[in-house]
Amino acid sequence: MKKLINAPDAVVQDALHGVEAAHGDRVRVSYDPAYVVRRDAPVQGKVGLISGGGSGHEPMHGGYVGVGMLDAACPGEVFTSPTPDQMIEATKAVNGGAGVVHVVKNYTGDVMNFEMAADLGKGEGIEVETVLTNDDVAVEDSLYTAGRRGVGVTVLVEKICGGAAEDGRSLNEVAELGRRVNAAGRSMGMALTPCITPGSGEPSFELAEDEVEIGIGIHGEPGRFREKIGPASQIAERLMTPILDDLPFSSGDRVLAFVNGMGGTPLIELYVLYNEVAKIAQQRGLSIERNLIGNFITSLEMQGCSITLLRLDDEMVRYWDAPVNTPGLRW
Amino acid sequence: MKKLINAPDAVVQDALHGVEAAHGDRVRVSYDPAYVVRRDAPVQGKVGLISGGGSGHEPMHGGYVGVGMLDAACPGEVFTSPTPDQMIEATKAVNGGAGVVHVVKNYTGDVMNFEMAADLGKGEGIEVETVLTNDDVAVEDSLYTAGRRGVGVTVLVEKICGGAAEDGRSLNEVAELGRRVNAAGRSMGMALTPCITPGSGEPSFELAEDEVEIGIGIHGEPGRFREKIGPASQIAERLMTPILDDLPFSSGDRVLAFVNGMGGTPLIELYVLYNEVAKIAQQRGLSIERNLIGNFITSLEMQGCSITLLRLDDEMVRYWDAPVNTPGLRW
Amino acid sequence: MVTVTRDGALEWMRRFASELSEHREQLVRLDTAIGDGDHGTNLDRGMRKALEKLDGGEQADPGTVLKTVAMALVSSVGGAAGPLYGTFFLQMGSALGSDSEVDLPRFAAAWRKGLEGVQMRGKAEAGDKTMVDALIPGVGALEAASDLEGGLRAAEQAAEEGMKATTPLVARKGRASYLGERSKDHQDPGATSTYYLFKSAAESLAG
Amino acid sequence: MVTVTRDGALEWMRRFASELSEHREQLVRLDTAIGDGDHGTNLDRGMRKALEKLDGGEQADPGTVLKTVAMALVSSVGGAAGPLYGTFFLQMGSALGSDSEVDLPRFAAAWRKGLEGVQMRGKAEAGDKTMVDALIPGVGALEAASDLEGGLRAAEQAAEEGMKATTPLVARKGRASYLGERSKDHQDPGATSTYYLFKSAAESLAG
Ligand SMILES: Nc1ncnc2c1ncn2[C@@H]1O[C@H](COP(=O)(O)OP(=O)(O)O)[C@@H](O)[C@H]1O
Ligand SMILES: Nc1ncnc2c1ncn2[C@@H]1O[C@H](COP(=O)(O)OP(=O)(O)O)[C@@H](O)[C@H]1O
Ligand SMILES: [Mg+2]
Ligand SMILES: [Mg+2]
Ligand SMILES: [Mg+2]
Ligand SMILES: [Mg+2]
Repeated sequence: MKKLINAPDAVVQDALHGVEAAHGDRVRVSYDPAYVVRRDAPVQGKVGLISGGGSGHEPMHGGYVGVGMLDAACPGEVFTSPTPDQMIEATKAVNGGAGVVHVVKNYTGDVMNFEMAADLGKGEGIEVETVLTNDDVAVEDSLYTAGRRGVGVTVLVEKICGGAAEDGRSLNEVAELGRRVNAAGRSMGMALTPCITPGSGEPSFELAEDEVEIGIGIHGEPGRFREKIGPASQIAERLMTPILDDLPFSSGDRVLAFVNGMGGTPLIELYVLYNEVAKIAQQRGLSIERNLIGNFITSLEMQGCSITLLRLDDEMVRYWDAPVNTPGLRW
Repeated sequence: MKKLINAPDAVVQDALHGVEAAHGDRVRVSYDPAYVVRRDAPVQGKVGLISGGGSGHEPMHGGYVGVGMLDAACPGEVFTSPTPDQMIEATKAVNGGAGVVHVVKNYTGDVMNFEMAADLGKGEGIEVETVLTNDDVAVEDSLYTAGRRGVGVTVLVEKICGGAAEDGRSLNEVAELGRRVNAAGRSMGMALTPCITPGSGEPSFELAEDEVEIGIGIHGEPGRFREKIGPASQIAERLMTPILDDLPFSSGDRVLAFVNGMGGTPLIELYVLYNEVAKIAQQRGLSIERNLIGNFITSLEMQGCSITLLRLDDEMVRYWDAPVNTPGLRW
Repeated sequence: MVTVTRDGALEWMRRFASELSEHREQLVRLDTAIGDGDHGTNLDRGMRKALEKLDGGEQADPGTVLKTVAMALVSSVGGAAGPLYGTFFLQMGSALGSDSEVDLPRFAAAWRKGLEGVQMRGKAEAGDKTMVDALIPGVGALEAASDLEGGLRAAEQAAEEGMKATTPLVARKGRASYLGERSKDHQDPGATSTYYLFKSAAESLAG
Repeated sequence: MVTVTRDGALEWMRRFASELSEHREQLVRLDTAIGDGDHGTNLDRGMRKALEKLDGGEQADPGTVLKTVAMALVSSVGGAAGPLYGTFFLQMGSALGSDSEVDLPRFAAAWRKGLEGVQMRGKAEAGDKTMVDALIPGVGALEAASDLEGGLRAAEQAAEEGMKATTPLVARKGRASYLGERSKDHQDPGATSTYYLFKSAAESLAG
């Protein structure tokens, strides 16, 4: 394992110090419990928006703290959901009296830790609403399992809810909008290579020199199946078909197309892939009205990508376009 | 070689199609000769700013085309400088009557191709000034060699000159400012892993499981020396010391600190490194007034980083802060 | 030993911590195969924190020992294991009240409360390929026993069997469930750490 | 053959293209060691384009053949090799004017002009570990010769020796110069492709 770190168990703390050193004009960092919070938090009268999850998916979530997006983010250890005390303290730190929305990716650990935090948050008189993201079509959706994973759509929920919160929308409105975004979004990912967590020092899985893993999660969890690598056009097809069929998306839909890198894939390849995605969208009669291309929800140095499609409505477009000023997303 | 591409010799063209599909609202793409140009080019009365270089360093340069930065970018094949006809056509496309600045990284190929283009450009009555970047302290600076490579400072030159051009500054002013930025900037990089160009299919070099290469270029050119990997603090020291000693930077200097990922290094590691950079800067009495952290001048999927320090003056700060709206850099 | 005392509970937690530290790599490996590879690291970190907390204060009784561990785990482990083990120790510790000596029936009943807490929190049933598959037989064996020592040894063995029996199962809860059929033929990491919980109990309390 | 004709020049360029295509991997490998690994790919691409251009039109004379190749290389190769080979063929082609048959002295003089163009463009001297190190001895041999066939064979051999002699050198120009002392013990890719230029000339024109 070769990494630009000081020690495996210091990665998250050291990176937080880096965030504070770099972005101290926009955010404050609490170390114990660990969270990153908008410098001007709590914003009185504004719904607070927080998220959290394991580290290693940067810029998500810490990079999305700032005006127009998250009020706070709680980083767990690498690939490990954060703990309730982080969420509770972050919730208090961003509560401007209008309640707080928790954006939670659907993983057993995240859900349970946020549940414990939400229970306790309510106890302190802060109204909390939870928006659960579960957009990964690679995983079968069943009542008898942990259900689908929350992946790419999480970034879109955070941006759009952030815009709505900044616009003064109420707790329920922000939460409802977040749920609508999640319900209208679908994702799927793939990997060319595994990643190595600093804690384990071992690759999350093994792939042959000519194999790819389709349906991968963002924690190096194995995917749906493996196959020999094909051209980008085939990979786009593999990811787009399940996404399109699932919602389903239909001709005439206005969509946001999000081509995400897993961290170790060069941007030039993401543009090659985006071109294939745009072709397929056109064949299906979809109109791509917004797009996002780059490394936004990553899996350390994994090479690979994910595609997220979101069926847009006017309100989503409005809050997607609203100004945002965070280290990871800005316009 | 596993890549998200259709065919090795189609990468650049396919990616350009992706850029057009994604950013057609902001840029136009010419395919033969290949260049990316601001949608509203030429801007009458504004100095045109163009750059170019091999592909594989994305978002540089194509991702920096837009208001407040480049007017056009000429992508070569992967790691291969573009050709004079690209530069000539791009120069014509951005000439708003106030002349055109070529930002050129100091590589033999880039310099010679731009030279040929500049000769021809002048022939057509367009005034061209060239700003050469050569900030890489890993390479010995000597009259008897090709001199230093242009690396990280190129991004800063493009942003700052872009701001100045947008502000209506003259050809000579923009070029002079660019040269001043280059003269006040120093960089050095390192790699944890090599990269593989689509054309060669082979790693650019071999490194043992516990080795790093210090002083690497952005084309996988071998660096100054190899050593066993140490903690991030040591790596920061290895890169910062030659940078600081070279200009030299001295106590009281106001600087912009740019921690750049080579493409395959997770953002969390860049923040760990930034924290070490900030510590060293503080020990040396430097005041980091601006920073940039992320993958901005890359080497395909190489794992590694580079550090660039720029000694700031008021004019640089002003144009650094000026609005920019490009796919790769925006505020 | 026919009862569990404060010192016994402390010894149990120390043993549990050292089992986890010793088998950290194993747990990481098991979790890498069907999860995200952090189970060993997380529990090891959590139990170190728990020991720090225990060393940093005085606990009056076994229940307080377990509740202290619970709070340390909840605020340092994260992931699925944090809330699950946290809830387990919290419920178990609460069930013990402030008794300074705990006999077998009361001890077994407290384990049962812990198990119920885990199921309340995680909604897993027997056969879902989780730590519950080691807990259910282990707690059952303890409840069926007539003396503490024998009960603990029987529980350890039952938990070990429960752990091994997770191997052929298809996961229906937690991260391994994303794998569907591909989760087969791997032993569940959580059931494995739970086996070490029983093992360390037997080794420290059945002396 | 005692003169170079239009057809001879065409044949030379076809041979040069096929040498590059055949040795593409070798040139990539050499350039990977001390450069960025694109020399073979770039020249191969460039000469394919050049052949397309040649096939797509009629060239009246050897000079036009070379100038056509020059323009194709300049606008398709990029890197250092594009302008250098482009300038070489442009200068050489210009020196040939519109002669339809070129004898040895005139041919050698044109090579000299090409070499001068390369040095004007790239500022490399003998011993800088570049293509110039194959060009100088090759052109010298041609100039010293008394018949075309013998001259071409001597030039091929001299270029090969020049190419091999780059191995121990420390590069002072181009990308390899960044390596300093570490550029030693590697044969220069540009000198190697230039050797193929002489080789293909000998094989096509010294028939
Ligand atoms: N819903 C659940 N109920 C009970 N146990 C569960 C549940 N989900 C997961 N587990 C247990 O947690 C273990 C994984 O723990 P850990 O790796 O720490 O969490 P994470 O999956 O968040 O990384 C699994 O092996 C399983 O035994
Ligand atoms: N200044 C120069 N003068 C002459 N030849 C040069 C010069 N710089 C580089 N070369 C030649 O170019 C070759 C490299 O070409 P190529 O790989 O195509 O270019 P690049 O270095 O831009 O990738 C070197 O091996 C050397 O022979
Ligand atoms: Mg985890
Ligand atoms: Mg090159
Ligand atoms: Mg896990
Ligand atoms: Mg080269």
